[in-house]
Formats: sequence, structure tokens, C-alpha cells
Amino acid sequence: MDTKITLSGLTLDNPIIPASGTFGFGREFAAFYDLDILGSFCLKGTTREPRYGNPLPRIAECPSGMLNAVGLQNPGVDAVIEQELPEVAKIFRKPVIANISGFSIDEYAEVAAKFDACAQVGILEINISCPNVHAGGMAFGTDPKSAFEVTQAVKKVTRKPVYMKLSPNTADIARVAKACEDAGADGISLINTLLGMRLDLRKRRPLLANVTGGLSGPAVFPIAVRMVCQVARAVRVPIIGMGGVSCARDVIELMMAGATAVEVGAANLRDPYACPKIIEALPGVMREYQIEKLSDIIGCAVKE
Amino acid sequence: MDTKITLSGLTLDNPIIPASGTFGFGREFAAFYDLDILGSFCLKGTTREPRYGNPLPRIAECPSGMLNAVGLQNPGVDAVIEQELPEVAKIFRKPVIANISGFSIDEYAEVAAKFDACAQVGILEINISCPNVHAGGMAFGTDPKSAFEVTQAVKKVTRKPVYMKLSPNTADIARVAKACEDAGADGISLINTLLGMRLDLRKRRPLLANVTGGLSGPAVFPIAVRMVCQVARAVRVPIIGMGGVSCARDVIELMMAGATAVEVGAANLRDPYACPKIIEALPGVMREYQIEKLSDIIGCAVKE
Amino acid sequence: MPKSVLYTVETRKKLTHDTYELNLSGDTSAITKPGQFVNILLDGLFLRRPLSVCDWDDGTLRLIFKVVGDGTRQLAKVRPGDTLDTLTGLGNGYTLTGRAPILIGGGVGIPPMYALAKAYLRKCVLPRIFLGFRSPDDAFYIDEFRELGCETAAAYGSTLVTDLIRDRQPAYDHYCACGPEPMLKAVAKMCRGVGELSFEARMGCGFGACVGCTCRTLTGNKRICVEGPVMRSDEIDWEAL
Amino acid sequence: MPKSVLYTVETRKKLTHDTYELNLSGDTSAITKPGQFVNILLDGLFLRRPLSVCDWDDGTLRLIFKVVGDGTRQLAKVRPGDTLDTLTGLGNGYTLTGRAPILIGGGVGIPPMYALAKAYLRKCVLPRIFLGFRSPDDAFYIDEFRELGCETAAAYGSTLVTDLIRDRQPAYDHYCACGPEPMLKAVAKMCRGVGELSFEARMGCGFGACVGCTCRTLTGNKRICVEGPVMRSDEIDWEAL
Ligand SMILES: Cc1cc2nc3c(=O)[nH]c(=O)nc-3n(C[C@H](O)[C@H](O)[C@H](O)COP(=O)(O)OP(=O)(O)OC[C@H]3O[C@@H](n4cnc5c(N)ncnc54)[C@H](O)[C@@H]3O)c2cc1C
Ligand SMILES: Cc1cc2nc3c(=O)[nH]c(=O)nc-3n(C[C@H](O)[C@H](O)[C@H](O)COP(=O)(O)OP(=O)(O)OC[C@H]3O[C@@H](n4cnc5c(N)ncnc54)[C@H](O)[C@@H]3O)c2cc1C
Ligand SMILES: Cc1cc2nc3c(=O)[nH]c(=O)nc-3n(C[C@H](O)[C@H](O)[C@H](O)COP(=O)(O)O)c2cc1C
Ligand SMILES: Cc1cc2nc3c(=O)[nH]c(=O)nc-3n(C[C@H](O)[C@H](O)[C@H](O)COP(=O)(O)O)c2cc1C
Ligand code: FES
Ligand code: FES
Repeated sequence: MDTKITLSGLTLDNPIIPASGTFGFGREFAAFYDLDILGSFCLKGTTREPRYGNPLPRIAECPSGMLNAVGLQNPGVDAVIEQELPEVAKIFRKPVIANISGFSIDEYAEVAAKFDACAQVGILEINISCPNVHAGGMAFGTDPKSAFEVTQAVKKVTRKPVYMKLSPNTADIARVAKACEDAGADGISLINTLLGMRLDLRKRRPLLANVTGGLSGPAVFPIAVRMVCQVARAVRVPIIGMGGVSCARDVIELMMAGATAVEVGAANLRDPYACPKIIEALPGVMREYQIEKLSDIIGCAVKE
Repeated sequence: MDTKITLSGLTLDNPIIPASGTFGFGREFAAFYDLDILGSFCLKGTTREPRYGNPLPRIAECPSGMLNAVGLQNPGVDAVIEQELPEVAKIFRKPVIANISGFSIDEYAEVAAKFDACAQVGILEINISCPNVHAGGMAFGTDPKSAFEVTQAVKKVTRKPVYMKLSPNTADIARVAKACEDAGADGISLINTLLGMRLDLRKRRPLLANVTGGLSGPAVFPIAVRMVCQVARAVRVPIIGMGGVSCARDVIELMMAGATAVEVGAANLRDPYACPKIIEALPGVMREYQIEKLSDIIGCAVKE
Repeated sequence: MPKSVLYTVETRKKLTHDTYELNLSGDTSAITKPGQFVNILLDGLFLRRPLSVCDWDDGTLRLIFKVVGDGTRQLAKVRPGDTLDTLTGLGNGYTLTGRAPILIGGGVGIPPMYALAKAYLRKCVLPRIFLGFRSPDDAFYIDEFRELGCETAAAYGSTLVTDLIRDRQPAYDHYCACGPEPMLKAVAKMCRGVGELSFEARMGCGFGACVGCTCRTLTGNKRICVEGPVMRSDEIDWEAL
Repeated sequence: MPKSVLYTVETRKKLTHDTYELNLSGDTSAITKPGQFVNILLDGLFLRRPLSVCDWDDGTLRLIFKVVGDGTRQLAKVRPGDTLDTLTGLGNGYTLTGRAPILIGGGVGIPPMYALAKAYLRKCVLPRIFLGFRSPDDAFYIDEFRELGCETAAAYGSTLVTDLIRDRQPAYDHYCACGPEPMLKAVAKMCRGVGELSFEARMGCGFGACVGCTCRTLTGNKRICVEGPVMRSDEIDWEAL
């Protein structure tokens, strides 16, 4: 059973990567298990400045999923590099994926340039689901043009592989992915959360202080499979698939849809052992579906 | 307890309306209960020509939901009017909602004109999630301009209230809704299904013969709440909300988000008694949330 | 007419490494013909799971199923006293045609053949039974059919039920089959005259509402859950399936 | 250090029309302080449900909860022998400061006060207890606190626990409170000195990973599930809550 996969020259022992924002900087999970069993892991979304994020409540329950409106709480890129990365090094010996958010193209580039200097960081994942303050607040990721610009700006300042993380809140995700590839992206990550909302019926107002939040968890899995497939058909660069993955079977499904690696998000919050359980179950499920080498199945079910 | 609501002059005893495509022409449900307890019901999506739809399999299980790729199977508008409507009249004495699909603006208008002559039909619901064969196959409903054009064309041929049914597979549903309102729509219905996909891991190919299908059921409810709210803030015409409704509490939530009435889709397939159960539970839930008159709460939680 | 019934689990029996028999109690008045099916709601799953009626009488119902996924896995764990939210009396069922029928079942297509055999016997017609299994380890119910008094033959692995029938050359005036599609096709191709075949489809509802199971036939569109699952062999459009 | 434990339900007891006590057995070694909580996974619900530790010893754990929604409704139906997938030993807990503490609980904020009272008693400190309930029908555990030997007063409806404390004028050098936010605010405003308050928040994980529960305080951002739920009254930024 060979579970190795390769992302832009970086070979991972297995395709399982905890998703940004659901794994902090790994510390809380290191209390439960040895993080080195993971393929890699994604750091919390990082911005130039420290951010508190949105007021509480930030979390709401949904059928087979959850809403979050954390709002990119993070200590800012300098603190992440100076304080968090050295701590991460103590609990995880493989390269990590830095996740970068920004509200302007400059901010993306500036944060990327700083992470470029960190040996520990293997891949930059650029989250373009944030509202673009310079273009009326629509997310960078819903518009191919701004997706192109962010990609280009980040590629200029780093030699690390750049993976653009796309928002599913768009009518044509393949176009956005293609724009990123055209601008030089080394890979595509998808999907981020779907915009959702719940109400507090008693108080007759939105449950989340931020009004809307991002939907993730198994509920979004069929959408993730579809989008991974669409993007896989549109681009040649590798894809990190995610969205509702909760078991080894889901990993196989996203990979057959075109993902080279798979991030696991909300499942970590529900069950801190979600990733180790998936990694443990993988060989058995591979056997069940007669898969010798995991990298063989990438996109096998959606060839046109 | 007053559960009455009014849609463009049509007063319904309660806001519960089985959604198009999940209720056939009512016959199967009439075997389970008296349909006259419903507010109204939505006929199967009807096209100009009879359609077989997509090959099997057309259905896939999802977490808290399902995919369907029925592909608008229907006997065509003439058969619906000549054969089905008289049968419907035997089991349902209130006005029904006709649901119209088309692949060109002419087709929409032609089918709408035919239903305009049917006294039994109280509202025309125009499903603009279908691919526009004249505009590269993108759905009418993802583009404000074609949504405007369909609305205008249909309004020209009918004096019945016209409700435009929107697709959620778009980055800005409020813009599409606004375009429909500008073109004279009397109301907005939303949401149709989200594009999803599942794979058959054993066969290594898409589970649905059509490759992709539409996701519905509780999984999509938070997205429906968000979109109903966004549209409620963008337009003044009444909204029929739907997407994942499965209990009376969900009805209240969608109404507080801005819906005047609520359609129930996939829940009918899972449990043929879904609608009667919801209608029975409504007064109790109204009491719980201190609602005297259901029409009082429309949009109450999302006033800006 | 379909009906919604809450059945109570009476017994659960393991028949093979992956196949189980459930005996349920509850209202069976909606079941009128062998070949009909029920559709069961299970915790945490959205769609119901269709299973053929294997046997029934006034107040009891028997099902046999193979564990293939989440739903059947859950069903294999029910305990006596548990209840199952079920739509019952679904589908058309077999017509009980003929004086010398052969009944052909493959794998989980075997269960409905049991109720069918009993129904023929009640009409004083003695059917012959042909069963196909993947391997001897997968076999079940051979003895049960024999106990009914029916001559029963079983094929395993690469020997197909059709081989069996070709070998035995039974005299028959009608045939009824249920099993995987390739088996149904082989049976229809080989057997003389018009028979009845029972089909499967992924179902959204099981009672005719969603047209999720509609297939094309030579006599028009048919919902497998209402106008099927049993269809005449001469109406099948094998190309369109 | 949090731990994942499968607890077994030993007993379930109805305390009031909507409030239940559960006694569980299983590994409690992760629980070190009163005021900590556990987070329970329930069938068909995505997020775990946080509940305060009401009492614990080596191998047993007691919870008290009020039915308010789907999760607690399901929890009210567990039967002895059922198991609960639980993260245990979460949060910081109370510090057991003071020689004459008053413990103030409102509604479902009362359960942690029970373990806290016992912990003080083990230190030979006798706390006084002030409890607030919506109505006499909602009252529970008054006798249990008295059986510990603690002077226990209860307020109902429009009489608030703060009224009670104002009336009784207890001598105290520390206070600990848990209950709805308006109560905590009133308590902090009225009570002398620095006390400890336990807060609630909607939680994505309960063990510090999602920062879904982070609140602003005068001493920086704090995750209610890790740096809380118990916080010092002088660090709360009441405006920011
Ligand atoms: C009319 C009819 C009668 C049947 N009778 C029997 C029987 O008596 N015994 C038996 O073991 N099986 C029978 N089946 C097949 C049985 O329905 C499936 O094995 C079962 O639904 C699988 O569910 P799962 O959750 O375990 O598998 P999963 O693969 O997890 O199911 C996922 C989805 O696919 C559907 N599905 C998967 N396989 C099939 C299938 N073969 N046919 C239809 N839908 C499927 C499920 O219903 C569910 O919606 C019958 C099917 C039909 C249509
Ligand atoms: C640290 C902590 C300790 C608690 N201790 C107790 C206790 O000992 N006894 C008790 O009865 N209750 C306690 N609560 C409140 C309890 O967690 C909620 O009543 C419960 O989660 C409601 O779940 P539900 O599914 O019944 O309600 P729903 O309203 O259906 O829950 C929906 C979602 O909102 C969350 N939620 C709802 N109400 C609250 C709340 N008040 N606080 C936090 N999350 C909420 C749920 O966890 C769930 O994620 C505590 C909460 C926290 C944060
Ligand atoms: C609490 C929470 C916080 C998140 N924060 C971030 C973030 O900072 N950056 C980012 O790119 N994605 C963030 N995400 C999105 C996830 O990384 C992931 O794309 C999404 O949740 C879908 O995967 P899932 O369904 O497995 O959770 C967050 C998700 C959750 C649930
Ligand atoms: C099997 C099936 C068939 C459908 N057919 C139609 C249709 O013909 N026309 C239409 O406008 N919507 C159709 N829909 C969409 C529903 O009317 C509804 O918009 C959607 O399912 C969301 O609601 P739900 O989550 O309650 O199912 C169909 C949905 C299902 C599940
Ligand atoms: S399964 Fe719905 S019509 Fe047959
Ligand atoms: S609930 Fe996730 S950090 Fe507190």
C-alpha cells in the first residue's frame, strides 16, 4: 500500500492535511496524537496585522455541518513567524503549509514575502475568499481578474509553490482556477466555505454576530466533489481538495475526482482524532477498492 | 393562531407548498393524505415538449440530502394541461402553482401562455436554472441579463402572477433577483438545487449517469436562509423560500429570513407525510416563539 | 396502496458472512403480491433503503439483505424491539402466471423468490427454483426452498444460473427472475417465451413521486418503483437500460 | 489535558419538568478542577454539546442539563448502558481561592457549583450557596447543597440572586458565579473584590482549535473553552461581550 503523493515537488507520506483554521498551530492536537503521522498541516489563516476577528457568537450548528464566522482571528504574520513557527517545529517535523489572507493585493504579497523566508513552510496557500477592500468588497476569489492579480503578485515575491485557495461562492469556479493557473499558480486548493446563515428564532435575529458565516462539514461534500472535478478538468496543476471530508472513503472520492491531496477541516473540530482515524483507515479502504498506489487514482473517475 | 399568508393577491391557508419535482402531480400523495390541507402545491417542472430526462441512475444519497438528475422528465405542457390538470382538480380544490422550464426564451413564453389559460393555476413559477441553449449553456438564472429577458417575455404573455425561481449556483443571487423584479416579476422563488456530484468508487466513475446532479435536503438549508435574506433585502416583491425545509421550525426560520411562503422539496420524498406533519406542528411552534399571526414575522430577523 | 408502518424487529439472523434475515412485526395489509418491496428509513441517512419482501403474513414480514454500505450496515445491527420506519406495499409484484414456472434468483435477488414460491404453492402450482451465488460461502435459503417442496438447484461462481437451466432443461411455461442486471439479461435471452424480471434502481422516494427511477421501455416510460420493479421481459429495452 | 472518553450511562434522573441528571462511568482522570466541562457527541448532530462537570470522582461523572434543543432533547432520552462519546477535562475551572467564599449559580449555571462546593469542603472551607431559579417548579439541588452542610438560599422569578445576597449580607472574601450573562454582570457589579465568573459560548470544538469562542478581555483575547470558561471578574470587558 503506497499512500505517498507529491505536490509541486514536495512528497507527503499521505495525502491527509488538516485544513487552515481548524487546526490552530497544531498545539491542541499534539495533546491527542503525534502530528508527524500527517501528510502536512495548514497553519491558521494569517494576515499582515493581528486580527481579533468577529464578535461572538461565531459558531452555529447546521445539518451535517457548521457555520463559522471567526473572521480570520490570528496574531499577524510577524507573530506567526517569530512565535508560532518555532513552536510548530517542536511538534511537527515536516514542512507545513502557510495559509495567507489579505484585503488588498499588497497585503497578500507582503505576507507571502515574509513566509517565503521560512524554511519550515513548504507551500503557500493563498486564501482568496476574503472581501477585496479595493474592489467593492466582493471576494477576490469570485472574480477571475482579481484572482489572476493576486496570484501574479504572490508569485513575484516567492519561490515556494503557490496554491490558490478558491471560494465556492461563484458560478464558474473553473474559470477562476484557470485564471490562477494562467497567472502562474503551482496548484489550486478548494473549496473554502459556502456562505450560509442561521437565525435565532427566539431573539428574531441572525444567530451569528457577523450575520452570515461559512458552511463546512459533510453537507458540502457533494459540492466539493463537483468543484474539484470541474477544476481538475480545467487546469493541469495539482489540486488540494477539501470540503466535508470525514472518512477515508471521502478521501478516495475527492482524489478520484481529481485531488492530489486532501484537507480535512470541520471534522477535526468534531473529533480531534479525525485525521489519525482517516490515516489508519486508508490502507483498508484502498484494499477494498483495489488501489495499490494512491497516486494512481488521481482524477481516474472524471476523465472526459 | 393565524397561518394565512398572501402571495400577490392569492391567500393561502398556510405557507406550506410542496416543491416542484418532488410532488409529481399530487396523485401519489393523495394516497397518503387529503391534499386540501396544503397551502398550495407546485406541479412538476413542465417544458414545451415531452421529455424523458436523463438516463439512470438519477439519484444519489448525500449527507443530510440527495442529488437528483431527473432532467426535467415531464409529459410536455399540452399533456399536463389536458391530462394532468383535470386529475389534479379531483384531489386538490385550491389553485396550484405551475412550474415552467425552458431552453430558450420562446419556450418559456410559449409554455407560460398556455398555462395562462388554466383557471386552476394561481401562480406561474418560472424555473430559470436550466441551461440556456442560445447562450452557451450557462443557466438563465446565473446571469441577470437573461433572467431579465425571460421574466419580461413571460410577463408579456400572462396576467397571472409570475414568480421567478432562482438558481443558487451564482455569486450574487440578489442581483439576479433584482433583475427579475425590474423586469416585472411578481415574486421570487428560491433556491433551486446546488450543483453537486458523487462518484461510484467501485466503478471509478460518476455515480449519476448525468455526471452532476442537484443537491437538496437539509444540507442546503443554511445556504437557503442566507439567500432568502439577501434577496429579501434586495427586492420588494414576495419571496417563496425553499431549500432543505424539513420541519415547522425551518418554516419559521425561512419566513423570518424574508419568505412569505415556503416550499418543501426532498423532505416529501423521504417522508410522504412531511408536509402534513409540518402543518400540524406549525401552531405549536408558533406558540413557542410567541407568533400570533404568521404573516407578522416575514423578514423580521433580517431587517437592516 | 403504499402505507407507512412502524415495524418492530422480532429477530435478526445472520445467514452468511454478509447476509442477514430480519423478521418484523406490524401491519402488512399493504403488501398484496410477491415481488413488492418496502423502503426503510435509517438514522442519519437521507434516503430510504429499498428491500424486497421475502415473506409475509398477517402481521409479520421477513426481509433478507446483504451488507453493502452504510444503510445495510446499520440494518445489520438492529436489535429485537427496535422499530423501523417503513413504507410498505411498494411496487407491482409478480403476476403468478403459468402452471409450471421456474423461479430464478441471483444473490440478493433471491429473497422475493421465496414469497413468490409460496404464493405459487398456494395456487397449487409447483415452481422449480434456480439460484445463483458468488460462492458456496455466500449461499443461503437453499434448504428453505427445498422445505417448501420445490426442486432447487444452485450455481456458484463462474457457473451461472443460466448454465444451470441449460443443463437441467426444465419444462416450464413461465419464468420469473430477480438478480443483477447481467443475469436478467442472460435469462431473458435464454429462456423461451415471455417472463417477468425484477429490476433495481436508485430511488428517491419509492412511491412514484420523484421519477428518479424511471426507465425507458418498449411500452413507454416506467417508474421502477410503481410500474415495476417487475416488468415483462418483452417490454425491456436492453439498449436503453 | 483534555481526553477523549466513552462514558457509559449509569442512571438518568428527571430533576424538574425540563432538567435531568446523568450519572456516567468511565475515565475521569482528565478532570482536575470544578468548573471544567465536557463536550458530548450526539447522533445526527454535528457539533458536540458542552456541559459542566457537576460532580466527579475516580471513575464516575455527574452532569445536569436542561432541555433546550435537539441535543439536550436527545440526551434526555439516553438509557443506562448507552455510551457517550465525550471530550473530557476541558477548560480551566475555578481556583478555590478564599476562606469564606460565596457560590452563586443561576439555572443551568448551578451544576458546576456543586463540584465547587465539594472541593472547597475538602479544603475545609465552608462556602455559602446562592441559587437563582425561574420559578419554584424549576428548582433543583437545593437539598443536595444543604446535605453538604452548606447554608443555601434560593431566589425565584423576579427576585434575583443579587437581591438575595443584598438581603442576607453574607460575610465573604471571594465569590464564584455561573449563570446567564446578565446575572454574571449583576453579580460582578454588586459583589466586593475580585471574583470568578464562568461564561458560555457557542463552541466549534471545545478544546482550543477553532477560536470560535474567543472573547476580548481586558487582558487580551481568551478562548472561553481553554482560558475559560472561568474568568476573573476584573478582566471582563463587559462592553466587548
Ligand atoms: C426494488 C428493490 C428491491 C431490493 N431488494 C433487496 C433485497 O431484498 N435484499 C438486498 O440485500 N438488497 C435489495 N435491494 C438493494 C438494496 O436496496 C441496496 O443494497 C441498499 O439500498 C444499499 O444501501 P446501503 O446504504 O447499504 O449502500 P450504499 O451504497 O451506501 O447506498 C447509497 C445509496 O445508493 C442506493 N443503492 C445502493 N445500492 C443499490 C442497489 N443495488 N439498488 C438500489 N439502490 C441502491 C441506496 O439505496 C442509497 O440510496 C433492492 C433494491 C431495490 C431497488
Ligand atoms: C462551558 C459550558 C458549560 C455548560 N454547562 C451546562 C450545564 O451544565 N448544563 C446545561 O444545561 N447547559 C450547560 N451549557 C449550555 C449547553 O451547552 C446548551 O444548553 C446546549 O449545548 C444546547 O444544545 P441543544 O442541542 O439542546 O440546543 P440547540 O439550541 O439546538 O443547540 C444548537 C447549537 O447551539 C449551541 N448552544 C445552544 N445554547 C447554548 C448555550 N447556552 N451555550 C453554549 N452553546 C449553546 C449548541 O451547543 C449547539 O451547537 C453549558 C455551555 C457551556 C459553553
Ligand atoms: C472554524 C473554521 C475556520 C477556518 N478558517 C480558515 C482560514 O483561516 N483560512 C482558510 O483558508 N480557510 C479557513 N477555513 C476553511 C477550511 O480551511 C476549509 O476550506 C473548509 O472548512 C471546508 O472544509 P471542511 O468542510 O472539511 O471544513 C476555516 C474553516 C473553519 C470551520
Ligand atoms: C427529484 C427532484 C426533482 C426536482 N424537479 C424540479 C423541477 O422540475 N423544477 C424545479 O423548479 N425544481 C425542481 N426541483 C427543485 C425543488 O423544487 C427545490 O427547489 C429544491 O429541491 C430545494 O428544496 P428541498 O431542499 O426542500 O428539496 C427538484 C428537486 C428534486 C429533489
Ligand atoms: S423512486 Fe421516486 S418515482 Fe420511483
Ligand atoms: S470552541 Fe473551538 S477554540 Fe473554543
